[in-house]
Amino acid sequence: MFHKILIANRGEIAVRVINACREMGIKTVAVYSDADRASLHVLKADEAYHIGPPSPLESYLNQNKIIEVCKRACVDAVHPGYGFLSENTRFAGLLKQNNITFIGPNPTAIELMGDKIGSRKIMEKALVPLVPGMTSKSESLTEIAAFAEKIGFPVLIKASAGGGGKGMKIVEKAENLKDAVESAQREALKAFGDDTVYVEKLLLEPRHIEFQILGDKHGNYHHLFERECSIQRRYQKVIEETPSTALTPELRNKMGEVAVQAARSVAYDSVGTVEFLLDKDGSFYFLEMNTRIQVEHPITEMVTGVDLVKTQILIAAGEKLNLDGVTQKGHAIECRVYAEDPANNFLPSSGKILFMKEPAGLGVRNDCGVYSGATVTVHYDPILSKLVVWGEDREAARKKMLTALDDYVVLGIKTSIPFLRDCLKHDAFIKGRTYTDFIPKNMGARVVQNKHHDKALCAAVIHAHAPKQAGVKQDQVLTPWQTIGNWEIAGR
Amino acid sequence: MFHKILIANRGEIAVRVINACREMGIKTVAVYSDADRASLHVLKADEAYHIGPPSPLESYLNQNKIIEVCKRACVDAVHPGYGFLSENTRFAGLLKQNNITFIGPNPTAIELMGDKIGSRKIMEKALVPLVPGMTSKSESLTEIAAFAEKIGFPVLIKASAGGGGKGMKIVEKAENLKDAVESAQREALKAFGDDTVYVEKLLLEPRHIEFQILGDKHGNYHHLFERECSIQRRYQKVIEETPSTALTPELRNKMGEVAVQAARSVAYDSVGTVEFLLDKDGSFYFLEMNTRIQVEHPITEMVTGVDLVKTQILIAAGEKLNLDGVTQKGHAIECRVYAEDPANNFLPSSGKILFMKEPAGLGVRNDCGVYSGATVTVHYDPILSKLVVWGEDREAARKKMLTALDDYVVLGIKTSIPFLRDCLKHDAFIKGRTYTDFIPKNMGARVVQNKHHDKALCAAVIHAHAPKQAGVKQDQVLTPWQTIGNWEIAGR
Amino acid sequence: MADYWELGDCGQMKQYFLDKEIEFNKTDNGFHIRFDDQSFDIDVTKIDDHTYSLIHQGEGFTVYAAEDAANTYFHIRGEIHTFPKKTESQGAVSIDEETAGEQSITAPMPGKIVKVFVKAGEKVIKGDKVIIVEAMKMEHEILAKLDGTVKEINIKDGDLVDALKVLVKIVA
Amino acid sequence: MADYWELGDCGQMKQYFLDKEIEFNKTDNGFHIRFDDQSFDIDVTKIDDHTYSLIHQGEGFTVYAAEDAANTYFHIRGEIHTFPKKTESQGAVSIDEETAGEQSITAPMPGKIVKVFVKAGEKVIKGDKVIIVEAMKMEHEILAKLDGTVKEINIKDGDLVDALKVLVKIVA
Repeated sequence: MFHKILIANRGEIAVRVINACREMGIKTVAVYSDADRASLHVLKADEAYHIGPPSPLESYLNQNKIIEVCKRACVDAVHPGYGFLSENTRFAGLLKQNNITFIGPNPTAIELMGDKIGSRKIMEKALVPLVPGMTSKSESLTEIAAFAEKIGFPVLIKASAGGGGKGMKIVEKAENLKDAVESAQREALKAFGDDTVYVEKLLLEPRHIEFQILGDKHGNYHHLFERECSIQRRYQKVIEETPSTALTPELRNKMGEVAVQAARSVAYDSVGTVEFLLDKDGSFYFLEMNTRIQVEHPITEMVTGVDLVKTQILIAAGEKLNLDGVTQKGHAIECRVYAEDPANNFLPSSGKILFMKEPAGLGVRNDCGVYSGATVTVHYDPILSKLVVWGEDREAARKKMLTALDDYVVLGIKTSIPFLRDCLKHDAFIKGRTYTDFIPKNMGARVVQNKHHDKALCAAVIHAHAPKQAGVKQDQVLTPWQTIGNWEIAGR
Repeated sequence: MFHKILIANRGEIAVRVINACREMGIKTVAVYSDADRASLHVLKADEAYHIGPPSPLESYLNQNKIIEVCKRACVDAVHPGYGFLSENTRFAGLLKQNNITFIGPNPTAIELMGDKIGSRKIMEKALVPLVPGMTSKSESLTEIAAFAEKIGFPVLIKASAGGGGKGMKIVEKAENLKDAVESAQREALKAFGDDTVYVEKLLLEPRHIEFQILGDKHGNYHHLFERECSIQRRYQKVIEETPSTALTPELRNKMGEVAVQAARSVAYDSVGTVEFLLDKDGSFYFLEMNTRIQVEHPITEMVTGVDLVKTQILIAAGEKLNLDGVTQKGHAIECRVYAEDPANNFLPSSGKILFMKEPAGLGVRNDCGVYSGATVTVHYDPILSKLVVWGEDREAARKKMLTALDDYVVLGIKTSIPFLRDCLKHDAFIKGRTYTDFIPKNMGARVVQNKHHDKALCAAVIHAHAPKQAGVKQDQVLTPWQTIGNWEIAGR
Repeated sequence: MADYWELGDCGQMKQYFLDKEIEFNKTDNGFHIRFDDQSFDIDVTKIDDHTYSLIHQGEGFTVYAAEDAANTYFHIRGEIHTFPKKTESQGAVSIDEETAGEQSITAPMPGKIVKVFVKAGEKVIKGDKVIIVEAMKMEHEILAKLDGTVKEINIKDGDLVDALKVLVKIVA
Repeated sequence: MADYWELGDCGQMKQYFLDKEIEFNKTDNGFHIRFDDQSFDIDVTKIDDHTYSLIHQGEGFTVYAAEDAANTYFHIRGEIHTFPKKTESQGAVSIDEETAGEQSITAPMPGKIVKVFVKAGEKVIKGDKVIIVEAMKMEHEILAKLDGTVKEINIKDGDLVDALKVLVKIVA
């Protein structure tokens, strides 16, 4: 087993990996940019090293610098988290040269699957159904335009190296193609260091269903059931759940088998995700395979009891998978809490979290990368945390999530919490009518309804005039005001 | 289903019940004494009413006052938690007179089982094996002494109305009997309002194994497996786990059947616990039955996925139990975090919690009754919280608990956290050699070993001279000291 | 936060706040507050710098509070209430100020200017792309809201900008 | 907290603390601290009033700190370190002070006196029960630690007492 692992990432996923390592008795090494000296992953790790300026290219994507820290701290493995270097074969190669284990699949699998166009070809060979789209690289806009014309608008521009909605654009008509391609290329270059994009047919009202797959270095392959991630905004997942309301046991088995087949076809030897689009008629299409731990992995952990990060580390250390008899139990939902303003077109919201209080309790888990008093900078992903709940059934989980969202206090920056609550309360969600157009269709005319405005006004008066010191003395009938000398009469 | 429930309790169990109600869409009413205006259960409830001075007899045990609040707030049910009025048939009767549901079993079951001497008789009839002990009430010391002499010292004095170690005393020899009986009577009177005590033979090196049982109002009975609670200090449970390392599947089935039989013999219609002593030879003896939700109920919830508090409420509302197919999965451990000083004979530690930070994460749950800044008074039970973890197996759970205990920060008052950590690290715990003498046998000569004294000294220097304001500006290379004007040179 | 304060009879106070006249006085265990013909007798305990426990006619409200230079924020039962602090120079903070025949485009959030599509003096038509701003790895397009002429450009490609800085001004 | 402070050369400071001579000076991003022939160059960030992040030669320590009138408390990697503050009147706080031939019984915690077994002037033998104190529903017996005579009794049955109050004094 590994002695010390460097986590080449930041935010909630770095904290998640650090916690798993600690429970396994493995020492952890954090790296941080100038903007992250006070970030939670630095506070949680056994060791922490500075790696450069805030810009990701100069810090979290700076491979040489990270390798240098690996050597200095004598780590025997690196966990890349998701994003950043998690699907970078050059980095995996550099680590190998230095006898350091990359905690992820073999480089060939990453390369085959990381290339979204190439992976479509492999799936085609394996007779996995595909959404009509390009299967060849093309750098010319003319070729892209010709293909789009052939399959018919609307089409989707996607980054070949992509994931997480970055570099994705819907194009409704031919004249918008050029701008969309250029914008997708810019985003892709910045996010993945590769501006290759391709075109796919856009399905109408599909569901996004993905399967958690696992392979080890001994030829064993498993899947741990599905996650439904249909609720998206601009191709960014917002709410995920498992099991999906749309799968029968038969369809689940069938899709699971195809997912395992996809993993086997590239000799996959880590945790990974095979994404499908599910049409209303029950037909499903391979979308892409993500060769890393996925943002939404916690919901699978909640219903199966399998710790995916620990398992990923064990696989990398050469251990055999043993997942026989693992079943789905109950229902889990994840809400991604972003630093953004749902009342103002979801603009990112940066700044200091003046006060924060996380929900907790039976079946409530908040995978969080920030804390009360932390500063959210503009440099990185706007995800603050992933609020995850488990309930004995879907309705119990939904109610638990609503209670947890009510208990989640974030003051100072805007977050998606009020928006998430409205999504979960919507009749379409309650009924399981969750298609990828859920948000534009149901949440477009969302109006914030605050019921406690009177109490808020009272609170404002009280806050302005409350005594400066909190707390009451034990054994004393409470008269907190007796300590007030005089009030501020002037405005403040 | 109920519309509004009053919780006739305080601390972590009141918070636990409030959370369950909120998730079920039931309004909650808290009651509080003068000492508890700022307590967590008051902050969590939808409504809160003052019921009297700090002394439990004048507040949380003041039945008339609580009934008065029930009527004023128009509640349709009362959840009594554990302790206080949870096994009080007079209170259950008063509620019934007012058409308010008591969330617990029928009064006959409480009465039969609440009377520890009477319940032994019932079990004797049902052919459940019993530890040799008194089966008749006796108020005379002479009779108690005669019986003790008959079964032979050492003996155990127990409160007939008791539970939780209150009013329990070991007596090694005849001359100590009188003082022990008197002390037990005083404690019993204060804790339960009833000073009846009885005598039992003291087994050597037994395990405490209890079974979670459930009955509904339709004649259905189930058990949800065992909890091992052998690790005790002065008959107060300290660490609980499930499954027990001592049970084979056969023995588990056999004990479970006896537990269900015990429940059936009193037509039990709520959640409850049947406690056994398990001898090293595999024979087991009925100890007592607790007719309420048990402090350590969370570990059963963690391995079965059944929310016992919600189930208890559903049963009280007349719903049918449906627990077929529920299995034990993984391993759960609970540590009771008490406000006490393990380095100084476990003396209670009251005062202000200057700073607190709760552990969290995958499989970690802290059922907590306090918060950072709260004041722990001398009036009530010293339990601060119950730290509960779930792991795929016992060793995973043990390591997770150790990590969680390390992350649990409580400054200002003393807690049992360092002691709990040492228990979990002890070879006897690791090997599952957990008998009721675990603490006196293994933890007697415990010495606190702090490894980071040098860092603490550095921290003291830094704390005395750090800038008053926290936080760093975004995008700025960190030079937190540039804001310091001058240091305090004088002692503080 | 307050517009102004005045002492009323019997130790009461009056405050004009968000155009409401609010009267209040302290009681033994809290506050008595009146506005809009409503009256609140609130039992108050301050839990810590950010937390208050209010009880009003039995109903409990745990209120979380925080403030920065611009606003005071309250969290009550899952709701967020933000009260802007009035400053001397401006009214409420606005993201994209439009007056008759003029559009001042401000940065909607701190970020980086990816591309400026217009030049000073250039004519634009409503719906034309003006600039793209990037923050947290996502791009945001800002469009012209009126037909007009570009009057001011205060940034160029690659600039880092603060929120509320005026980037471009367009006049009809 | 400090015994005394003095300024050394080059802006350095010296502090005598727990009988150790501690030298320290601030650096660009933290502190340089020396004691017992050890030297620490620590990168420090204050996270909030109760939290510091220290990095020493790559090793990270998140330190939680709090203080009351009697002590400063630190939590470091699961360990609690308590440093008593010296006051003028007394040295370290002690629970049960014994000097040669004398036992001053102080209340071990705030609580209630359940029973006093002795009277002033009475002879006691080592191991005799002196009083029972109750707190948080549990009783605690306090025994005589020496043979002697009861000199002082400052409480009676039913009294509520604070921690550290001298309850009974026994002399040999």
